[in-house]
Amino acid sequence: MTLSYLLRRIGYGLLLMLGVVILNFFLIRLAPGDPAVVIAGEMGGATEEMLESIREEYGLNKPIFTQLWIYVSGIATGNLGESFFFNQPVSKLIGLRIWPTILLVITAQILSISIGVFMGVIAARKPNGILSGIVSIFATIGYAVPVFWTGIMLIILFASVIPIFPVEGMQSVKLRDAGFVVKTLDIAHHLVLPAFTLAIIYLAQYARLSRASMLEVLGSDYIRTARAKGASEVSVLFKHALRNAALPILTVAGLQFGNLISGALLVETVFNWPGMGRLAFDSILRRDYPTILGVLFFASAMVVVANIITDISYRWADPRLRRKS
Amino acid sequence: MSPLLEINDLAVTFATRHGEVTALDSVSLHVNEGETLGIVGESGCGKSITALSVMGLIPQPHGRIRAGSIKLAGEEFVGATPARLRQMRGAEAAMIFQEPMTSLNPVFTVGDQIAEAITLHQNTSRDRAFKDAIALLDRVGIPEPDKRARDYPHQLSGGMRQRMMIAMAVSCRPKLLIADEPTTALDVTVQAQIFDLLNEIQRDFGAAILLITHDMGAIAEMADRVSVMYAGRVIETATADQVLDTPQHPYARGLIDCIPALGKSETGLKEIPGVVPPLHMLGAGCAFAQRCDHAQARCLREKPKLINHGHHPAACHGVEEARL
Amino acid sequence: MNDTPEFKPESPGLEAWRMFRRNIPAVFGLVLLIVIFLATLYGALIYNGDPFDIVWAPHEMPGATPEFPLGTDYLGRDIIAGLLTGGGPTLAVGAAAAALTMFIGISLGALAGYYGGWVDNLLMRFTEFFQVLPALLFAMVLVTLFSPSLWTIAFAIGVVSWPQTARLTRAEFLKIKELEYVTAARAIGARNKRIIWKVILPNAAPPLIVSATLTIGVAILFEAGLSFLGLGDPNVMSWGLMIGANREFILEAWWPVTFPGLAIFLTVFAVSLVGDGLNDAFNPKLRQR
Amino acid sequence: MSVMTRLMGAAAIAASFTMAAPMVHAEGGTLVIASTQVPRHLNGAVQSGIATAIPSTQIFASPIRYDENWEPQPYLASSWSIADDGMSVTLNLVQNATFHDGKPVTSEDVAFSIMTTKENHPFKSMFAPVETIDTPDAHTVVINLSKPHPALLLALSPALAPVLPKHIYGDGQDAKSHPANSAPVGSGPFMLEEFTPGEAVVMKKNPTFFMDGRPKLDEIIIRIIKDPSALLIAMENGEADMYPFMAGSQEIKRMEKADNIGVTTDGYAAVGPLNWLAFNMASPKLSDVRVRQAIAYAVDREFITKALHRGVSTAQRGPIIESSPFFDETIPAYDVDLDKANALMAEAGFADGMELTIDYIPGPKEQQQSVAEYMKSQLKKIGIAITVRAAPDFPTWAGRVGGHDFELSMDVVFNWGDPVIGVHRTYLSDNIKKGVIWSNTQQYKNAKVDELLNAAAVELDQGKRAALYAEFQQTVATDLPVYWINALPYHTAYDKKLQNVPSGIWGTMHPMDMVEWGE
Repeated sequence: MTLSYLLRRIGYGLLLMLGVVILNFFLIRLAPGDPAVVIAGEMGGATEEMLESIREEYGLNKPIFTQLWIYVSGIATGNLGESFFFNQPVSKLIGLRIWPTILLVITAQILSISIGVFMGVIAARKPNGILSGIVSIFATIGYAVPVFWTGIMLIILFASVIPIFPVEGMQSVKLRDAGFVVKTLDIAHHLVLPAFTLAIIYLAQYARLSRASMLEVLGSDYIRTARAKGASEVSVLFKHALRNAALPILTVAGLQFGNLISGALLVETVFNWPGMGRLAFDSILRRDYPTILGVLFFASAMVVVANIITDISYRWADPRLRRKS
Repeated sequence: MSPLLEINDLAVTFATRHGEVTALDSVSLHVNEGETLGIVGESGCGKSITALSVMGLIPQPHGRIRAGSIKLAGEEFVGATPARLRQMRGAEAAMIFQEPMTSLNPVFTVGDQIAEAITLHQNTSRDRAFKDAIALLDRVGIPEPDKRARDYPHQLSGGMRQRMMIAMAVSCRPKLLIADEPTTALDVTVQAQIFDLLNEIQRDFGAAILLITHDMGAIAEMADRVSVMYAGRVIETATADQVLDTPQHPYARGLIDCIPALGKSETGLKEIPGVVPPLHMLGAGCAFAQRCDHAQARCLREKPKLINHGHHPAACHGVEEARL
Repeated sequence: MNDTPEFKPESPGLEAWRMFRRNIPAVFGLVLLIVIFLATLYGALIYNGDPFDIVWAPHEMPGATPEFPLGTDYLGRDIIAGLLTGGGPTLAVGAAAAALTMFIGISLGALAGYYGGWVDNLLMRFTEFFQVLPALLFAMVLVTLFSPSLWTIAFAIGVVSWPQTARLTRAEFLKIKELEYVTAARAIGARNKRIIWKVILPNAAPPLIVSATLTIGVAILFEAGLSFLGLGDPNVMSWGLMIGANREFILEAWWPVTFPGLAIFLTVFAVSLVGDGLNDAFNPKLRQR
Repeated sequence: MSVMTRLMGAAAIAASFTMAAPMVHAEGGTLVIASTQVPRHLNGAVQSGIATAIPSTQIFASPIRYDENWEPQPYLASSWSIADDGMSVTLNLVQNATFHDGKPVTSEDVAFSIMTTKENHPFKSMFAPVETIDTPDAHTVVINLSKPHPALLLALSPALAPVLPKHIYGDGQDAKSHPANSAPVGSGPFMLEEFTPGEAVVMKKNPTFFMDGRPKLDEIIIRIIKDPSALLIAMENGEADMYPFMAGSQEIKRMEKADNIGVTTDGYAAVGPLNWLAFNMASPKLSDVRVRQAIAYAVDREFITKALHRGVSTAQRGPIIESSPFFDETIPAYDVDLDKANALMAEAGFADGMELTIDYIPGPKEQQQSVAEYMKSQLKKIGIAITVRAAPDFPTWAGRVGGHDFELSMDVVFNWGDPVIGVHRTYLSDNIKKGVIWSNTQQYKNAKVDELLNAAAVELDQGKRAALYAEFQQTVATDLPVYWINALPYHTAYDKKLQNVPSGIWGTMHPMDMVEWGE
């Protein structure tokens, strides 16, 4: 039952991905300008014959549906084409960049959920208290601050005023031959500012959401039951209430994932984080269409996977859904 | 012998956007060991607030106990520390709520929820507590208890859920069991089963029961003594037989007329006209005066006191003046 | 004690406005928004100055020259002139994008919610499809394709942000179409088009108004993000453009980046305070909690 | 909360490691070069530009290298001779050079490389006269020319003529997109260890390098940091040791202030980076030389170099970089003169002014956008209303200018050592090629200029060649297809502990086999 659900869900996800591929393929072919000229420009200028050979090389002179077919069938075999700019398989480029992005996004997600939910729960205890007010204000502020600006402000702060965190990159090059532990710590050290910057927006949203969700749950009968049993306040808040309040949070966490990737794009650009977002940004500036397509494909795939995971964990977290369907 | 539960002059107020309103006004009642006291009244009359006051669960931060005393087994609980209250809850007094569906946590299994009640007050392992929970489920008449213990509340029927609530409430053998409209959400045949179960439990465990209901029928079936409440006050109190046979207060009489009796058709059922006035709109006089056929000038001016006017205590000027 | 709503039935709009008025943060937000709006509308006229003009030495500190209280940027352009003129496009794009978002979202959501069945199924699959695409990335591609101008930016933002509105509208329609007055309207022979636009939509308005307000905030942030990445319209001064253009000099000069960022923040902050206020005003029950 | 604490702890530990890191330089050591430029790949034979040239010159050796005095020095060729008629050049290769995969470097490889470069490199004039190449034995290369080619030796420099292994590139695949471009095997002082596109190039010492005792360093890492302020921070805290091609005045001034960092302008002699304002001469408004001259008289070079660039850049009056021996001092300078400019505008029939657009290559703001914005406010004074057409990205700009869809455009064009390589391309009338950037996009046609340049290309006598170029400079300075503004103020910032910081004519586009860490 669950397996068939999972298979159906995955099948649907694949269908969505196919749609993404086709849409983007056509969108990008709409682009003005001849990619061959772009490639030639990047090489430092070119002659007509060179342009012709570039077109030949990249299959740009084939009919558009042939190009689409080549692209889609290529994806089925894991081949996303070659980057115009780097002259390398797009899958390889993305393979190098996807892990930093996943690391950043997941860390930010964990940070924002854990801190945000904690704040929300504390605020929900006294809905009219000072703490609750602070959380509300903080949530509105967090939502309103442009993420790239937060990043820049943090760079100004940490670059010169209190230089305790690195403000760019993911790794210290001079530690590239160091041991695993040192390397891991080094990456964690570099991760602090970008992850925190990205987390702030969502942290605020989770705080607000979990406050509202907790307030609703705390007013429910089963919380009174738990209290009547003699459960302690901590147990009431974090065991009885949070388990239930977590359900809407989980839904939102799944929906937020796409936004988180968008945010990561800006954060990666600000902090020179070597992820997919920056690859996308650079590729757009270079009109490196195969790479843009590839990044969109992978980013969408990440959202699809995140949605599937959310669905499954939702079913796991809410027993009422478990044996239905 | 002093009563198990003794409430004296209890006053509870709530802060609302209409200002501070009095939810309970000098409520006094007592429950003796092993007996069943029924509190009866329409919704909004203060029955549930009385029960929650005993449990120390008046909704925070709006509600507060203004005055009075609540003694359980001789110990004063008004002003007790939160820790002491927590210790008492579930162990010395336990509560059964009216909506078994919403009163059970949907994300934990039945067995876990009962086991939690046990581990909160007894020094046992989780496994042990879970086994005890299964035994309790068996005791309250749930078939296949070891299987049901692993179910979630939504997988049980309404009656089963209420049985489970009862199992959870008695898991620590409390001396006082508060049942807040335990059968309202259930259909009639199941209601009778639950009352039977409560009676059995009382017999076996020797617990006193504080039964809260709006249904005089339930009182007739369960209660030894009755306190009738209206608008935050006790307006009549006596043994169940006395109240049922010779109700003094016009409101109590009205309630009794509502009992569906065998042979009476549904349409013949009487209703008390009007509604309970909102608490913030109570005037100086008798709260029932607006709905009372016998109300007169004095009733609008002066609150009647709960005094024995011959038969048993009732708060009514009409009874006092023997016009009824 | 003296207000007894039971005896004074008011129109829901008036009631909401009364609730809103009592919400101090929301009123603060509204006032702030009006101030920002007036400043961007008339400020540039009064202050007078082309934000692209080089008027002074580059990177003059704020306060160092009385003529340019907020200093100058890397080209020696007046920051205040930039802030005052840059707000207009930012707000215009935000509003246009929000309008497009609402238009697409409400249309699709209403159709899906009202007709249900295969229409709903189809439209919801379509919505999900758009939700899978990371919005900023997709918007970047769109803007690059159609070359950056204020309208393509607004278009791109609108195209990527409607799914949430569509879902909200659909949910409202699903709820409202079962209500008695809709059945009544149908009973007197109202046509579908009329029921959708004249009967259900007005009743679904409160959450949609709140959502529209918040969408403006999101759209402003979006525009700022795109401009920051260099995908804004380079010939129109906007707050995002100011941040993006001055970004590489942050170690030398913090002010050309800080002030426009603050302006964006204050605007979105004001918009969301108003949005929250509206939300509370339309849902008095929530406010009680 | 505990997550936070743990993170802070980890950060502190990592920080202490980072602090300790610079101590690693001892024997050999690592050199970290920071760059804002992204190399497409690492093969300079098919790709022009700084980004590829820096790693390419480390990985690939070339026949000849140049010192700081423009003197050719032996490299893969231990000696060379030019035939008296200038129609052939013979290279004698060293015996002991091997590629990183162990195969010997032979004359076949050199011949193959030059022909591949001729065919694929965008600088067509570089090897255009090369007809055939003979390889009489494994270590002798004879380059046969169709006409004398004085720029040939310079074209055999590491930056322009990397020697590719024929056994890898000769497999029939197109050299422009050969997979080995990203994983090259050369015979230079360093071998590729890792290439992360857009991020880093890691190169390790070549232990079998044919020059004894070289290279000194163990490792060179090129790190790409596109954000200049992040790059400066990396320099300041020792995350990077060298920052070549630094052109921003703020950057230069900031680096000069740092205690442990040295800054030099040495090493850019051959680059010849000109910042100019190009005119589209096909535009009816700009086809009149008086309009172009009016614009030249209106613009104040002094203001641009002194105020906008804060004195770090130098004025550039003509098509050949002023530091080149071929530069002619006497060409007209067009010192600012608004009255004259207005008079010229009136003469040309534009007394009422005109409207023009200006494009600029997306690049260093101070050199491009700032100057374009300055033009806008300055040209207003002679009645020209300028619209600045910013391009969000390089392809957009290249598309406009390459497609001749522009009026005025700011651009940076390099001389690349010899005028034949870097100068001729933008003035020869037969190099007007629509769609091709850095061709004669101004569409300048002057038969006399064509004649002068073609003569200079084959003139072996240095003095006669200089005279030809002097006349060329006088002519174009009068015709003004381009208004030259300034030389890009390229600087190199480096850790003061570094020895032998590249200072030759090609700077860091040259093997860094002598660079080492000192005390």
